[in-house]
Amino acid sequence: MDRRHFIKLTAITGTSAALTACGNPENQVIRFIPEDDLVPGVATWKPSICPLCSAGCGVIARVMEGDAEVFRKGQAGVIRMGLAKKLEGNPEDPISQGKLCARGQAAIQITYHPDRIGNPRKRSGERGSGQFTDITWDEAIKELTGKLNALTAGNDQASLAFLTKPRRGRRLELIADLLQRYGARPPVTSELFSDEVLRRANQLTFGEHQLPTFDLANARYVISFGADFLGTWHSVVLQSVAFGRMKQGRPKFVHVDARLSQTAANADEFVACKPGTEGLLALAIAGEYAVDAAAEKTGVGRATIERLTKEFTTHGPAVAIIGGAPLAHTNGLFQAWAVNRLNLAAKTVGNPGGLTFAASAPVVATRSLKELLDVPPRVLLLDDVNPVFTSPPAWKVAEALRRVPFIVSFGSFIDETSALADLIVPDHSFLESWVDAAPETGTAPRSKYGPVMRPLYDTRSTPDVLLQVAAGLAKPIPGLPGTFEEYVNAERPEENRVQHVPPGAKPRELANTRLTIAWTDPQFDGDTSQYPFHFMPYASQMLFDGSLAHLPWLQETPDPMTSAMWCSWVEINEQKARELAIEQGDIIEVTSTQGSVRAPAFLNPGLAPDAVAMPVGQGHTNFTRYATNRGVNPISILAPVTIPETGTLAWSATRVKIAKVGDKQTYDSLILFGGATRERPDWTHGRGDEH
Amino acid sequence: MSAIYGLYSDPNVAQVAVNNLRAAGVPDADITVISSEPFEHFEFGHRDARTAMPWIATAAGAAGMVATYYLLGLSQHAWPLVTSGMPVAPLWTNLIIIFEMTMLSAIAATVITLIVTAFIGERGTLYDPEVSDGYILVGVEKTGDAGKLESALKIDGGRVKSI
Amino acid sequence: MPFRWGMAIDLNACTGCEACVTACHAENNIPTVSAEQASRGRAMHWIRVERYYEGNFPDVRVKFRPVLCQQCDNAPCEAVCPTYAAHHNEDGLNAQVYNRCIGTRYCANACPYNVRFFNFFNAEWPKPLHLQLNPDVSVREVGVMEKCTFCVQRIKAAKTAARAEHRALVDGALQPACAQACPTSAIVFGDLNDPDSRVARLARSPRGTRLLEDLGAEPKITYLQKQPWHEPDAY
Amino acid sequence: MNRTLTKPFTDDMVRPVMSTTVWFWAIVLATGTVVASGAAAWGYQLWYGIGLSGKRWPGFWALYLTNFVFWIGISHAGTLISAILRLVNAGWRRPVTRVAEVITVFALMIGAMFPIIHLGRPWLAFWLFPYPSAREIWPNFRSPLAWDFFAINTYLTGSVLFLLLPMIPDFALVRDRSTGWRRKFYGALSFGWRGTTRQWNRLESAMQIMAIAILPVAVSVHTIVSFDFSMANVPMWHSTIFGPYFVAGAIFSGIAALILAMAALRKALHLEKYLLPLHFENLGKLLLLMSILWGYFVFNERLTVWYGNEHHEMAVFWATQRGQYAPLYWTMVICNFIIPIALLSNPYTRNIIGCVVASFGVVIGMWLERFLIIVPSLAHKALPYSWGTYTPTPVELMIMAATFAAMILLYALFAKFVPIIAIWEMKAGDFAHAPRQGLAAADPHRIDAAAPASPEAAS
Repeated sequence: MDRRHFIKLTAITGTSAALTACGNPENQVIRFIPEDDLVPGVATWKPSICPLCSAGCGVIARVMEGDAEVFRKGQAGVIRMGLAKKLEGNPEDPISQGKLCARGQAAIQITYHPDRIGNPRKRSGERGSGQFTDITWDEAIKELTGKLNALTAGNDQASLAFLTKPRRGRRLELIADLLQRYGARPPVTSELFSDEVLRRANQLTFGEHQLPTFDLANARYVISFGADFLGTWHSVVLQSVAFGRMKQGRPKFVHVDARLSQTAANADEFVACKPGTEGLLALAIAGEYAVDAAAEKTGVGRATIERLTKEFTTHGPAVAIIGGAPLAHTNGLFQAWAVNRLNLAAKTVGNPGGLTFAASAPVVATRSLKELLDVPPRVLLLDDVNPVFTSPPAWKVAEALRRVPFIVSFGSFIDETSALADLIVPDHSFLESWVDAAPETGTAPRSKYGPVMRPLYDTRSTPDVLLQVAAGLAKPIPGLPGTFEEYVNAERPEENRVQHVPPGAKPRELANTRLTIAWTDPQFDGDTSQYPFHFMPYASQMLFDGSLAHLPWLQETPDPMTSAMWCSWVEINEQKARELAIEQGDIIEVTSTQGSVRAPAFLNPGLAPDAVAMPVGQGHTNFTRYATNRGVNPISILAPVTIPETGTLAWSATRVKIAKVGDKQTYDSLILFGGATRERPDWTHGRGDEH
Repeated sequence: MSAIYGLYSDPNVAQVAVNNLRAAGVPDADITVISSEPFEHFEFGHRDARTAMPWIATAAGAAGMVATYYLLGLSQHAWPLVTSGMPVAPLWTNLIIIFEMTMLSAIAATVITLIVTAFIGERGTLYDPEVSDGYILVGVEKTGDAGKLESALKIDGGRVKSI
Repeated sequence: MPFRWGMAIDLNACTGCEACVTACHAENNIPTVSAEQASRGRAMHWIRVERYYEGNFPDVRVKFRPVLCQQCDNAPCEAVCPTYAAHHNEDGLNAQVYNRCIGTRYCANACPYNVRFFNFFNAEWPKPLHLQLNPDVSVREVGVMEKCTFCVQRIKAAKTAARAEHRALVDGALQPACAQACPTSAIVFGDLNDPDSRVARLARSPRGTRLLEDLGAEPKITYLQKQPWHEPDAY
Repeated sequence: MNRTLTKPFTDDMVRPVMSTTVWFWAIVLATGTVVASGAAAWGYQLWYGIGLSGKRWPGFWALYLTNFVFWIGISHAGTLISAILRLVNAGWRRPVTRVAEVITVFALMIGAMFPIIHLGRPWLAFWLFPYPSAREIWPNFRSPLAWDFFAINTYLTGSVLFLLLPMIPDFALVRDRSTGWRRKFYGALSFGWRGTTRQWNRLESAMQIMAIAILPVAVSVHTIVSFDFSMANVPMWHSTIFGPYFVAGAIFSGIAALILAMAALRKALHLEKYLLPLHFENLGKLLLLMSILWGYFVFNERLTVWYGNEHHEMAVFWATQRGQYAPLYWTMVICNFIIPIALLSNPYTRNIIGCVVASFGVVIGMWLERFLIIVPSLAHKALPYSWGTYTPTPVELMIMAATFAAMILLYALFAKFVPIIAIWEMKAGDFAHAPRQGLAAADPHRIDAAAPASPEAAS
């Protein structure tokens, strides 16, 4: 705590004491009685779970005493209480193993965010105007209960929809249970970078509707097809820890992609492959596809394929990973299936150095966003999701939501979606509430932890609010737990916080080994002649899918590959840009059939010349002071191409054209931390100064 | 009458006046010559030229050098903080400061000597504002035989005044 | 024997994920300076991951290299400071005394690694972000230089605790925030005076190099060079 | 023998002190406004922080330090040149010395302000002074900034005294010609000066000793300023050539500034009779020599870097030669080398106008040189990821403009209160154009009467 502030607080305390003595109960800042038994200056550590992605890393929070201005029963005051100061990986957690990624480090800023919603609010202006008035919790719960009672009265319980993130754990289980018992349909999940197609392929090949876990630590040959497994894909910390162990030996890591991602940057060999054809390369290496044909389709040289095949078969244990862009094509299922074939050919499935599956945790049935959009509900409950931001414009999510008569948001922030809400009933932050997780990785633990600190604001845990509403319904739902805490601890005693689950039975190829998915060419939106560039949006290393753009630490942490901060950018191949007379920082207009965005150019030596890449994350129109009106959102020019089998967005299936619309002298919008991109800049061309 | 003096526009005449005074038995130390410019090319301008000023400056410079050497060392060893792996009192860098302080001491000593010898040490009061128009004043403040002095000063090209 | 804190960074293992950067911000009360200031080159990252491209697509490689204060034995930054704000402490660290800094910024010029950062303005933590501040680390005023301290507050705490309990510091128990966060454990921290510590052993590695070694600053961070993969039977 | 007195000359010199023209007030008002704006800009910067300047990571030194080096360089016009000319007894120096010495004093004062403006916490600038400030810790005498303090302090003290001492007889002249407050004011300033031979002798001795002492100090000052850069292991800073290179550059820019000041005074105070084309021509020759010397140093510096081909230095080299800073670099070469040599090597253009044009170029060129030493090097240190750039902000430019205005303002005020040409030195010089009849050689009592007349007296 900074000293100035401390002094100010002390002054306030003194004043309030004097006021109390004068018998003036209004307008005073009350010093509440300390709630915790903490020794000043001594840190204690409390466990919790990082909520930012589905990896479910166990964290420990450093808690120290501090003076916080808090709200209690509608009254503001100062309280000396335990405050979380820093998050570290929990050494006892099998996922994080004491480590934490950049995003996880910044999760603590959610709790202390200056724009966090601190109390229930009710819409007072036009929908989407952002005008809300504060209400009490009793009013909020009464309002919500009334809406649900109205649905029940009209025998229209199916018109209640719950939209959330796909997070496995007791929280979603409770919500699904409540919905079912109320009579509503299962919860709807929404995620931009969905791996549903990979789960579908694993279902077909191994009978496991899950993401695989990779034993990288024991692998000696890793071939990754576009999977950014060290940056943003799947369980990043777990995979990175294993990668670090693997690197203690002398493994080979090959990355196949059209763009040098942060993971690809760590590869011993980078193989450039035409987008959407990675599966053919995998099949060819597996020996199930003609090398010549694969070479022609993928653009990878014959000699390279043969060498990779030889290396893959001789330098085991080998494992193949697919994720990210290669799955986001219309033929995503083929791609995933083909990589499964390659893993089977490596004979490492279920063995050390190969892939395994976690013991099946109860899977909650969910519905896709598409279903929700097709049949708009009468009452929609939003649980910290932002589909307005993460959906292509053609899906018309905002328009669909505007047709929903009543929307309730549980999120802690106003974003593009929750701005449309009629009622905001803010959740605690993860540090203030009971948390639990059941990640779908490795020795998937079921972990649960109590609150790290007391709430700063007049917020309430969403499951508790739902339980309270359910209890107050005109037609009450019987047999409910009193609180989420009870529900979490009902399964196993409270002391047993981390439950290590042994891996599931060794996955085997299903009996129908003959199952074959036919190759189809990936379909792209946009004509090649008119839209010559393949558009590659990717999950930003820091801002992920944009849901973390409100955290200042992540905004200011440089992107690993570009060193950009606080901005959007368009990546163009360095040599291609020279041909097009585009310089670093020039403003580029990227146009697809759906629209166009403008952002400064970053000349990337590691991008295919016929591709243009953009990070997802910026471009929020309404998402706290740190993210609003910053950069552009590449999703806003994505075509609504979906993967037929899953209905999820094929976000890598859009083609674009580019045009220079301004130079860097006029628009200084590319904010880079680093200078030169090369260690030995080439001065012979008078270049090298990259700014 | 406390003083008698002549005003001359020509330094040659002034020189003659000085010579006359000497011939009249006035000791050199009692002859006052005042001018608005130094006459370094004339004999009368060279009376009092001997000065120990260069030696004083040299001595002060040497004293400053030694003092700075020890003061630097003392202050550096008073709280011996290590920086850049250098010695606590490195001569290489201290030499720079020692040099500057040597020069400053010499300059200060010179100016102090000047003030003491040329201003504080000046006891005479004889002056005539006409000096600023270019006249050279030659006079004697301790008047013994006034007539003898006056005849010595009264030469062609000069005026004699007494106060 | 006094400590001599050092670090080894395995470039084989560093994936450039920037977890260390954010961890450092969280531990050391490093302010975020806003987009406008960041565009004017005022962003502060005590540790940064340098990224260098080599070659052109498709034969393109990238080198990551985390750069933080190298805690040089002959630190060029120290001698040039006129107020001893930068000096060498008894543990061999380049201490930076914020209260004594008057902001000549000379140390940053002298530092060949450019790891020193300057408070161009008073930092702001809009309420209640200030509640996150680490009480063990002072908040810096405008006009003051700052840089990586090897998390000196953690070193102090560990030493105090060890002394109170009459025990020696165990190698590896004490880690700066960057090493603690690093998912691949590429960063190893410890006492170079203890020949059996992990960091001392890594410092002797044939793969070990020091950054800009020829400048003679004697940095205490050893970089274990990245090894290209080759066919095992090539030997 | 009838000899015209020096009265008319003295009157000429004292007149500007006695009467005030409208022009004086116009200049004071104009420059005063700019100085006030600069002060306001500094206040603004003090209040909000040094971040209002354009400095950034890693270019932590930029415009303020450019101006520091520039002004310290300009300060070498006066005392150094004046001392050299005094020691070699160059007669033509006499109307020039005071004009030059004033430049030194004011330029040093302005220059010495910049390190303080530049500080992150200027309110603690006194921690640079040699006293045990905080917790009985003395300043770090290993820091070149501590050396700067001593060097500038010695040079400023020496220069102020060097300027003040010869002013005392002239104050006495003004005292004798004035009444009222002026008589009291100048009477006090003249410390009871009468002009006895003893006083003259002591004054001359003191000036002689000071001239000897101040010469190495002046050289050391700019060498130490160059140490601020060459002590740091920064590409193209860490060079042994920097000491003499900086000193030569300082004298170079100093002479240029002196020519500009003389030309301005000549016009403004109607000193055409005393500041003659001869003076400009002589100084022009000196400027030409320094220009060639400067070119020689630059060639040396560039050649060794280019031949050494060390990649850290080559980055800076190319950035200035053909990169981002090339336009500034080539402007500097034209201003510092091409224009002065073209104008000053030709006797027909080595006139007052030619000298003024060349000097103007040199002042601009030398400012750019300081900028190009500081900024590109810091922007291109050893690790290319940390490369940066620099653009000045309005606050910096305002403060910089204010210092130029302050120089003019201080000069105007000085010329208002003090005779700008050393009257007694002019008289003593037997200078041909001093209004006195009868050649010195004809004086039978001169002790050097047998010696031939000095050439400048003959011209």
